[in-house]
Amino acid sequence: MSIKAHHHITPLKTYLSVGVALMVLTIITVVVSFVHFGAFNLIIAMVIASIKAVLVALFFMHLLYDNKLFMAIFSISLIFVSVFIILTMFDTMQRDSIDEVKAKPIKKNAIIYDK
Amino acid sequence: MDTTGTLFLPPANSTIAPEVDALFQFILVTSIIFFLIVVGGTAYFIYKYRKKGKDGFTADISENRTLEIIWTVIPIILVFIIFFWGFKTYLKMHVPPAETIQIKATGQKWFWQFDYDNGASSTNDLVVPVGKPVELLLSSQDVVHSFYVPNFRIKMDVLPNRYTVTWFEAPRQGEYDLFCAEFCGTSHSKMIGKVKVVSEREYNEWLEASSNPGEGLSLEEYGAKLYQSKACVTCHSIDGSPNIGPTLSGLIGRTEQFTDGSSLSADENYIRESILNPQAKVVKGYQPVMPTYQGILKDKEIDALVTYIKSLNKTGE
Amino acid sequence: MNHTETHPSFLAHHFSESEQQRESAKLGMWIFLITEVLLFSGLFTFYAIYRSWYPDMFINAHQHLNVALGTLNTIVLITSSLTIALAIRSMQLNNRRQTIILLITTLALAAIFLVVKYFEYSHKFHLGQLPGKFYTFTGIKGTNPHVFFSVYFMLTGLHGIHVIAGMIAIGWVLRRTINNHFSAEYYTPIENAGLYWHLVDLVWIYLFPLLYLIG
Amino acid sequence: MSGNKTEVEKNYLNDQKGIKSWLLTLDHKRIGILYLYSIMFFFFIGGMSALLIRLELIRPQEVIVGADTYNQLFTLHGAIMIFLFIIPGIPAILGNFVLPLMIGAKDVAFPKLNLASWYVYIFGSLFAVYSLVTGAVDTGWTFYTPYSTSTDTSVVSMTLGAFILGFSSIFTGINFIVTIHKLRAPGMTWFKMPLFVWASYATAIIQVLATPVLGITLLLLIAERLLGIGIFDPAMGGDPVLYQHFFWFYSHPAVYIMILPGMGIISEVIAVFSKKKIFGYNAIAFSSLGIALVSFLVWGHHMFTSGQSEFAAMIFSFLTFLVGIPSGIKMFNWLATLYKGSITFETPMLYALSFMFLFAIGGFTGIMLGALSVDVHLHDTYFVVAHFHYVMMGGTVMAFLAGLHYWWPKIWGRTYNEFWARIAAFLIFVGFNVTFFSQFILGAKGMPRRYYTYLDQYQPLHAFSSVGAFVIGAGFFIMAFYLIHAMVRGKRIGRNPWGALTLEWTTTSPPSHHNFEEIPVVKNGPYDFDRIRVENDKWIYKEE
Repeated sequence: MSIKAHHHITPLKTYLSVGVALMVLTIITVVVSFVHFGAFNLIIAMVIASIKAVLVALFFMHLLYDNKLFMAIFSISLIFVSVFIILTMFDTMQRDSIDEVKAKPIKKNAIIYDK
Repeated sequence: MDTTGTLFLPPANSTIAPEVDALFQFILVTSIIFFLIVVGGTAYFIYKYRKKGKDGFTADISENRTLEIIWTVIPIILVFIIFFWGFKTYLKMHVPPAETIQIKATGQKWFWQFDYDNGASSTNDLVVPVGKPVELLLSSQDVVHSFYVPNFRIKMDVLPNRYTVTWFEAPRQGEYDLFCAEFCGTSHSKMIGKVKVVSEREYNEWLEASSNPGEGLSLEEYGAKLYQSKACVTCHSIDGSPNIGPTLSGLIGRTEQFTDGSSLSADENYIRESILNPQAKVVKGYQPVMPTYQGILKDKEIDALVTYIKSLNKTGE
Repeated sequence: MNHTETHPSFLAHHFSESEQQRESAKLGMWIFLITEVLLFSGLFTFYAIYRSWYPDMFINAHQHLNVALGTLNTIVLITSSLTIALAIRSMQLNNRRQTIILLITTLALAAIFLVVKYFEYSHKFHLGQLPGKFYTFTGIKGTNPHVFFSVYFMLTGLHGIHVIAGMIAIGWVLRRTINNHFSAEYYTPIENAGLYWHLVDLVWIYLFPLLYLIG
Repeated sequence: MSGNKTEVEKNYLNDQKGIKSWLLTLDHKRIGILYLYSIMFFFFIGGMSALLIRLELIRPQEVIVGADTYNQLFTLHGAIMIFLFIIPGIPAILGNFVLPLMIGAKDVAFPKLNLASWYVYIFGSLFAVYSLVTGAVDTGWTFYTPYSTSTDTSVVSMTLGAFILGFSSIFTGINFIVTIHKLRAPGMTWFKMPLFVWASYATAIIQVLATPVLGITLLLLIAERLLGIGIFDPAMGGDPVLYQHFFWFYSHPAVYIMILPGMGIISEVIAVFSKKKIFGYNAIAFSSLGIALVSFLVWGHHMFTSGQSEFAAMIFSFLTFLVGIPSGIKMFNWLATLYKGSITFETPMLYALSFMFLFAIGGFTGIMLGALSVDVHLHDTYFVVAHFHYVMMGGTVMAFLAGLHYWWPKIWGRTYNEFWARIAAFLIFVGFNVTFFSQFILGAKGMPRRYYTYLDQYQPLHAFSSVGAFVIGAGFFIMAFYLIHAMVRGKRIGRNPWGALTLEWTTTSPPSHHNFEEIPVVKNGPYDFDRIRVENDKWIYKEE
């Protein structure tokens, strides 16, 4: 039983290419943010961020090579984060579905702006 | 008023209540049947299969597909029925009919304030006509309260800085308890009012009288009435005993020590300030919990209250 | 190779072999990481909901963040992620000296990140762009701009605390590397510190566009 | 048998002496005992406050305390029972002690983390105690905003305490998941694990996934109080309903943190005292996991009247009914396990049967509360109070007591007085029903919860309920007495007094420091009573 069989050693080239890819993606997302696409800005930024996150997770965090259980665990956590956000937004985005008056605050601004 | 009611539920006195009760009874009966199956089964088995004689091997029964499917599918069907039934009525509760009488209800520590379209207002007593749908526009001045009338089976949280809506139609005249159902502090349990369901004629008379409530009364009498109806009585006694707030008996001329260290001999201006801006001077030994009455009391009403409080000095001596 | 009979010094009594111990430690670390993800989820929910309620205010307010410094910090953090990944690789190849250098580089990059953050913060403090009731800035249009700065400071503040925690963890494994506790056979603590550091990076990868780029 | 002079084998209790050997121990069994003492201390405090509450409510007017003190008392009762007793209770005491034994491990995966979790627990509880000393919190254990952001009681230290306690819970969860994944004895496949282990596994998943959200919620609440960040406080532009979402995202799954390990214990006890193979092992195991996952999707059913959108209410009601199904399946499985068994009625079994009775009622009333229209009437009344006491106390506490009596001989090597144990079980069962069944009626009649005074029409049922509370109190008093007696003077017992087949009974009572003389190799299922029976610690196989 050799240790090397168990512990994957990623080639230096892989690490460096991932690092370069991350840098390039960072610059792309900054540049794109100055172009006005409306709602698409959010989507583009999130897609690029997710690509970066996947690169970090797969290569730097070794999810690609390690026990697949770790990948499952990590994915589950992301699923629950989206459950949290989406189910809460079923409320916050739908409050006017029956009666407009229920959706908005009575007084828009907080008390600190009263002066 | 106490027409029906069961072992569990109080008498139903709104148009929506029978629907709620029907589902309640349906779940109750279904539950009792299932409960009898489970507990009866348990009782029968533990009697029949209690240990007799020496330890032996027991039967190899570890699965029964059919049985397992049956006791999964039947409950699923039942809960789906319950879900749809409950949702149907819930929607009804949340969608007021087209023509309603609209009343603004405001929750505040620790009383309810009701404002009618014609300028009439009342505290803790919600007066409504029989047989007419009434829509309440709820909001709170401070923390979360909850508007709850058990006989109507309605409950809706009352939120600060947001409106919520509920409605009901009472088919019978009578007086029904109104509770605050969301914990709101020291006197949460005293935040109790009444819903008075009266005939159309009485309702109109009441509206008329309440839009001009001081009529025909001396200032002092009017003040005494306001002391009760505006819920001063919840926190301030007139017999000298301390309550949540200081007593009003002998207040004029009394030297009050405040939490900021200052002191002052109480006069009319002090009383007026304490009503409109209660946190400005808080008497030592009491919590700063009084809500402001700014916008709730008109000038004349404040005058009446001040006159009434002054009158307490005379009787006190 | 026979682990079980020699029973190396790093192997705790209740494990039967080192591979079992390593896998356990990493599994534990991964589970800990998901608790961190869910800890941040509350703040992301905060962000998502208030952004959906006041989109204009968020867009107006985010223009007051410094994109250049944000980009710099992103690059610093990504580089530090790379260096710690390389540090683990060096240890796998039994190159202790290189590991030490790379860990120190990581620490230095983390410190740079915090210094940049400090300048950003002090600038905002100066302008009164503070969270909640301390907000005194007046130049932002829209409803309740103080909420944007609440989100900003809560997210970057919690992230900053994680950066500091990560530095402590890296410092600790650095000390142990210097004291010759690790080898190509046993380096799990460096791996775990690395995993933690990558998570800090992951959170920032989302924070950066959400706060600096699209408000 | 106090005069028993026979040589006692070395065990985890006597192999090291002195207070330091306890405070620095890494032995999961000793940590379990540390938890036992500290959690029982808080259970006592919580129980006493419950008695004070019931005493106050015996009449509509003031009896012993004022309104503010009453509000602090029910907050104290709720917060202590939830955060300091029932959430850590079964996992940290019984789970810590028996889980490694049940899977044939020498210890949990991270013994230091395990000890740390106890210290974190103590540290967090100090904050809670500190908030009591400095003007107890009066918000209710739910800390709803904006009341909690505006009241002048020490909300910050209490929430900080709960925040810290969350870490204790997370540490235990991480430890259990890794232990179950990596430290099972040879031959112990996933489907040869005892059901208590399955339940603990499902519980640990919830602990790990949900508790951090409580952490961030409480941090945001503290930030709202200190900085006015404007997320929950409407005066600062926040939304109080959002707080409720955040809070219940943790606290609904948390009720399954409380009940799932209890269900695990019931599965063990019912099988062992029926000497019968458990019916539907897979169904019970998978329903635990199913409950764990679906429990995250239903939190909004605490908020049907909160002013959340009707759309969200519909989704949450629908999902709520889904989570009811697996619990129902378990009930039927336990019932089927009894069929053709050879049933005996020692104390653990009495509690398990009480559990089935009470949990059924708790479950059915849960269906009522899940139905949208009915919930509008019942929400925030005593009906809810009764419901969750039937589930939490009738369910979890009964299961905890079943487990405590079941493993007590293993923990101490000595057993308790069966006669007094049965008396106590009887008193608790009867007292419980007197106390809480009357509250179902009170609530359905419209009595709101958290009321210090109440209208006269509710008085008879309140008084009835209060009497029951003191009967429960008497039962626990007797129990404390005979259990403590059993620790020091109880009758010594052998390895396997109940004739169970799970691994913890194959080692000595109490177990040695390393749990087993040698790591067992598992060949049988944990409930193979159809082919194995135990006589005087000897296993007899049908085939032989």
